[in-house]
Amino acid sequence: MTELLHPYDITQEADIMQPLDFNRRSRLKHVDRTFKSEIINIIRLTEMEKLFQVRILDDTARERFSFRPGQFVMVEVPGYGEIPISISSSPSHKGFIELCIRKAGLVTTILHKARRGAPIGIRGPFGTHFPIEKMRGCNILLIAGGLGLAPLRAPIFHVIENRSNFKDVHILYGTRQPSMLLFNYQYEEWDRIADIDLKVTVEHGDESWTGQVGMITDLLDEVDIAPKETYAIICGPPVMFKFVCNRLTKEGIQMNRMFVSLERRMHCGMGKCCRCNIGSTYTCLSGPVFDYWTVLNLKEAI
Amino acid sequence: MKYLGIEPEVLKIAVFDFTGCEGCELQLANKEETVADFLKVLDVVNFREISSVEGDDYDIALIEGAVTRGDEITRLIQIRKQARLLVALGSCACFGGVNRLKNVLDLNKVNREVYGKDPKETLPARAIKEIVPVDLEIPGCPINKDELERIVQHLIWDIPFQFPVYPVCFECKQRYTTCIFELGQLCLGPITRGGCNAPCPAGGLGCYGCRGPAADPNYSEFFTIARERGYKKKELDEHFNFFGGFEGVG
Amino acid sequence: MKLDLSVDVHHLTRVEGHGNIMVQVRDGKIQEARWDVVETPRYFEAILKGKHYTSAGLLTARICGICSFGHCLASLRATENAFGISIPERAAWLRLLAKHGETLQSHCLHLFFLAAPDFLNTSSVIPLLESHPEVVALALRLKGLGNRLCEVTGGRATHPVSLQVGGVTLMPEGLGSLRDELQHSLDDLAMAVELFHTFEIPDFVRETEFVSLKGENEYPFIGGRLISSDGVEHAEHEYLPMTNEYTDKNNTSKWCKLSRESFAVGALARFNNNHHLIHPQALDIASSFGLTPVCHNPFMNNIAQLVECVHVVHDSIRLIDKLLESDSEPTMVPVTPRAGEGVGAVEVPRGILYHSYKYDEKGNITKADCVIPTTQNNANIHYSLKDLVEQFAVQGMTDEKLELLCSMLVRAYDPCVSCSVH
Amino acid sequence: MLFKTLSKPEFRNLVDLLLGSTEVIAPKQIGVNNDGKPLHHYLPVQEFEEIDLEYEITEYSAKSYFLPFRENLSSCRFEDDDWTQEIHYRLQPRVLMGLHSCDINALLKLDKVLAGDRFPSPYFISRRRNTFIIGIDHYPCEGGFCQSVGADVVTHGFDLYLTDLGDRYFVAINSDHGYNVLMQVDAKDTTGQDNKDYLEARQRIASKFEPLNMHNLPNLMDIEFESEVWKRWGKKCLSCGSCTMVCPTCYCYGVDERVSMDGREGAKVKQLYSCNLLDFAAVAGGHNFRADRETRLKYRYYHQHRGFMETYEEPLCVGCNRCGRVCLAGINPPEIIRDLQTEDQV
Ligand SMILES: Cc1cc2nc3c(=O)[nH]c(=O)nc-3n(C[C@H](O)[C@H](O)[C@H](O)COP(=O)(O)OP(=O)(O)OC[C@H]3O[C@@H](n4cnc5c(N)ncnc54)[C@H](O)[C@@H]3O)c2cc1C
Ligand code: SF4
Ligand code: SF4
Ligand code: SF4
Repeated sequence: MTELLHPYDITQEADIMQPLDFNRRSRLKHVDRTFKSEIINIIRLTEMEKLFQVRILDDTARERFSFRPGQFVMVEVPGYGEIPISISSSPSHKGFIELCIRKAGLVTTILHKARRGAPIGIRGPFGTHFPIEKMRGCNILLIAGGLGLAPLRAPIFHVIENRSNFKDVHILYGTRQPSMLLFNYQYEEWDRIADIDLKVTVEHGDESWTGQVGMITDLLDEVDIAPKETYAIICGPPVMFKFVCNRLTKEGIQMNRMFVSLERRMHCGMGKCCRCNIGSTYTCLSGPVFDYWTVLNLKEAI
Repeated sequence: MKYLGIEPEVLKIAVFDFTGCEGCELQLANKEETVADFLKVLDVVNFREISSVEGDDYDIALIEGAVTRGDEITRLIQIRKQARLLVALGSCACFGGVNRLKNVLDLNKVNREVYGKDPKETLPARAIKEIVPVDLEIPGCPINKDELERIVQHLIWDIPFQFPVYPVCFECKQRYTTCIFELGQLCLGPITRGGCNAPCPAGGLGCYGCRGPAADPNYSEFFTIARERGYKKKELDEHFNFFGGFEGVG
Repeated sequence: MKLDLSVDVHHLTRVEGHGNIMVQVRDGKIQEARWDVVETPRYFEAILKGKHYTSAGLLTARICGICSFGHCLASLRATENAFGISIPERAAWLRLLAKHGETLQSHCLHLFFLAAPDFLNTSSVIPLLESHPEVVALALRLKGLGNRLCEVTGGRATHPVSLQVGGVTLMPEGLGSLRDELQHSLDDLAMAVELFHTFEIPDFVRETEFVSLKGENEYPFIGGRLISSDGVEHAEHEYLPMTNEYTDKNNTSKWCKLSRESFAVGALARFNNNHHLIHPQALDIASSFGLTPVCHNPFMNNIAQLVECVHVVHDSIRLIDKLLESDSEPTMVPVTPRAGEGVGAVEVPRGILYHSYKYDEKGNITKADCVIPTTQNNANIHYSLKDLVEQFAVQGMTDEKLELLCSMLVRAYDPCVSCSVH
Repeated sequence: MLFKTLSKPEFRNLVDLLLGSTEVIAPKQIGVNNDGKPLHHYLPVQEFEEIDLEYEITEYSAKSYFLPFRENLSSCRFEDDDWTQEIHYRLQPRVLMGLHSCDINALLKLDKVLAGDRFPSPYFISRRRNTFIIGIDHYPCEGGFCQSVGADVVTHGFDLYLTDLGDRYFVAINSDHGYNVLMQVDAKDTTGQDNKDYLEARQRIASKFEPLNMHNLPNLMDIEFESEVWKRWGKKCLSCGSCTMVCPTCYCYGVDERVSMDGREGAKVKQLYSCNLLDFAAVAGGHNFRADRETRLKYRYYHQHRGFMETYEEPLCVGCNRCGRVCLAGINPPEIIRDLQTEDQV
């Protein structure tokens, strides 16, 4: 009996054989293929957070890999799981990326155990980015709460590297306690060298804390805002950006000039698993960076 | 076996049996395809059912069975002192299991009925957590070996393990099983914690809830469903009380 | 001549459940030689009262994790006899196949995991993973096959779900490949036979009465008449005069007797009483070990188990062939409860098991009684321990050696202690 | 589209040919329920007799042959503290026959998500392209509302599509594959009578539908976002996910990974999940974006009838009402939609 039907071998399709490039989405078909990467360095930031420097092992793939500030990658610990993590390093930096990861559950705990040299997997980059080019010539307010500083580091680096393109730049950062402050070794550099106005506050101080104590919105009181030429990037827990965005709206900043990065559960990063849907908007495709107007129009977003 | 640059620790483990059928312990030696590898990642220092070694130097104690006698309480307290992590293994250890069914009876009378002039010491059956604090509960009658394997892998790496929050129905559907209600029988699947892979409905038996309640079970709707289908209190109670995981429901 | 020996085993290891051995020999005289069961009682018979017939099989399966299928089958049979139901032929084959799976699984567990370490001078099967990996692999293959037979027929390996009053609810899948596996396992069994030939079985004889089901045309497993090697014979429902349970103040398990102070059940009893019905190949293997009826060496129970493994594998192949031919026939009959009494006698791995229930017209149990093989064996274990000490407690015997020998004797019965205290 | 007719005996020959050469999945009766109603599943069949094309509806949709409940996305081999990733796609061809229009339309909708231009899924595409689909016309099934969501007819998405004309089938051919396969047997050109009979048969089917008012549903869903309707129905939901499992279009999933006991192999396993399950939108740290049954139930309807509509201008639902049938709590789209339509009308 002759075969009536013949196998169709998807692996023979031209676009599946091309090198991976997650930013050229329309052609990508090896969607679950990861870039094997090496943890080249681990920096302990706080009790709960570590900064991982990760390098894609394959030379061509590393060369091709590029991202924009605000995008995230799916980090895989094979056999244990895969999680979305924002890229926390400079977009212009080619050799490796940095990921700031809080120990929160299964995958993050095992990542926190990993040693230098450990091979992990990276897929991406995924998602939308902060439209930093549009902010040229304007003031920028970067407002972060807690771990929210991690995704803001990419735009901060971009600003530093292109400092002359922007007017006044403010970083407002708040955490619960002084021990939870991330990247405090860089504050000097941002403040003095890059001429960025950095303001830090904690909700509860301790004996050694000499800085401000209070909510992040308090820091806004100290900033002169020129609403017509200011963009804001806000990242932190949902309650925080609700307060901050309301406040900024009152100050007169247009809603579509405020950008927030939303957190949702994600299992694919590619608009398939639906776990990140808000209503029916995929946070991984249309986000995680949204302007505030869009967020207000998404039912269930906040 | 090294991974991520770390050599995982070998777990020093001890297995103890209290009042129960030892079926959960038996699962440790079941799933023959992997049992050799399973035992290799463990340093079994005490496991009376299969080994004559009786060590006291363990970190993890797996407790099978319920507590139904005074000497068991003493033994349990002793084990709790030694164990870094105390795990209740199976429905008897987690909820009291079928042993709990006797608690509604007059134990003196029962004792005379069964043992005549030589009555034996017995207490109302209790779950392990009613005597000492328990760090991890693995329900099931018997426990699901696949799940246990995963838990052990998580213990080796000291990473949190999350039981499914969904009820049995979910896995039942993933096996293409025809709903037991459709066949005219009662099933606790809609309110029982999944993770067993629904063997009972697949075998033509309504779930008796051996794994206890799912996260956020919808009892009121369940009772509505049962009532609409004509199930009487006795029948419901017999299901709910069977493994002790639904104490107070019904 | 002064000979003092003392053995005090608290919670004997490598048996199912909790039991103690206590031996005291002073000046060559036995002061004490005891086997005491101290397992916690669970009062299953009392719990069963008032339960619906649909729960009985499930509940009694929980008497024992190792022979849950046997309990379930005895329970179903008791209920079906009470209701006057006879199950379809195909269901009976499936149940017997399940029974065979359990026999294979349980015997292999006992032979390799519980008994073999004594013969190989180790504490458990775990060191054998390193020292004798091929033995462990062999054991796991055979035991796994037993478990798969259970899964296919009962829905899972422990605590069956699809064996129900009226028949069997599951359509077995993958019988064809199981048949192949069974065929291959005969080679494994041949290896196991070779292995056991290298073991030194203690030479100890004690005249014993053996009780089992009486095979008519087949080696018996489910239902039938009851016989003893001393010539007593009863119908299935007359199990009470066959068991004569009584309580002992040191034991949470009851004891039993028939024509003598004690009797034995189990693989050896089945073989002794029904050797003419066992598969010829199994019989050959038996004689290669010098196991010929009527054998009175309790240590030979191990060999009888091995012989039964061979038998059940052959018989499973036969059953699968029948099942494959009859795959469209029904496996369930409708069940209408009625008031009545019924007894189910089933040969489980450790011997004959009886369940007896009385039902009201709604199908709720009003009275239940379960007589467990190990309950029937306990007195015999106790008395053979005495005889063993008597025969072996001679000059040069150390406490350790005697302890090992006593433990091996108890293990040879493959006692299911938690079962016996149900 | 090309049309042919096939006599019943020739049809049988065709099926026998297919059975002889590839795996064939077809509706098969697996038993009866408590009320004596036959139960059908799409199952692999070996013989023509096992196939029951007269079935009303299958309990489960055909989606699991494209989106299996569990699927290995990739496997991993561990060695010397390093790993290699391997990915395999299902490449064997198979025939899926007896699909009703709703199931075929469901596949077309899934195509939009999974084979569309944004991250096309090779797992899905590979299964899709390797499946030869034979559809069949039928009378509306009880409780179904496929016509109201425009899923009662299909114009593509299949290889062959049959309409029963008594002694013969009217066959629509939608692919060269379909044509080639049909040419293996004696298919006849259609006559004027065939066309007439076909149109009449379609007419008969069309006349049997009871319309459900879907008017303005997307906007209505926004307006009724806080409606009591959701509270009423939400209270009943058991959060068991049965509805999404049997649904032909639900495609949400979760991924988790596992390692073999010897630590040598790992697998990344995709398991179809359900937005009705408690932790669907829960994130680390304990926050759950949809912690209530009500919001989860609402979300499912929202995604089906508003969200998908917004993106693709059609609802995700095909009106088979399998979810309504399977739900023990009796939650079903027609009643919910009716309730939404009437909630604010006095
Ligand atoms: C776009 C985006 C960017 C993120 N960036 C960072 C970052 O830079 N640094 C950081 O520490 N964390 C970040 N997170 C959160 C991080 O993804 C979660 O902490 C992480 O998934 C927890 O995984 P776990 O396995 O440790 O926890 P578990 O609770 O064990 O999670 C198990 C699974 O749930 C899912 N999950 C749980 N929580 C989340 C969550 N919050 N978001 C998405 N999926 C989740 C994952 O799929 C994970 O595999 C980000 C989340 C998103 C959506
Ligand atoms: S059989 Fe039980 S577990 Fe399965 S779907 Fe029905 S109610 Fe749920
Ligand atoms: S289906 Fe129910 S009774 Fe059966 S194993 Fe699962 S939780 Fe236990
Ligand atoms: S709608 Fe029904 S089937 Fe769906 S999750 Fe809720 S109770 Fe389960």
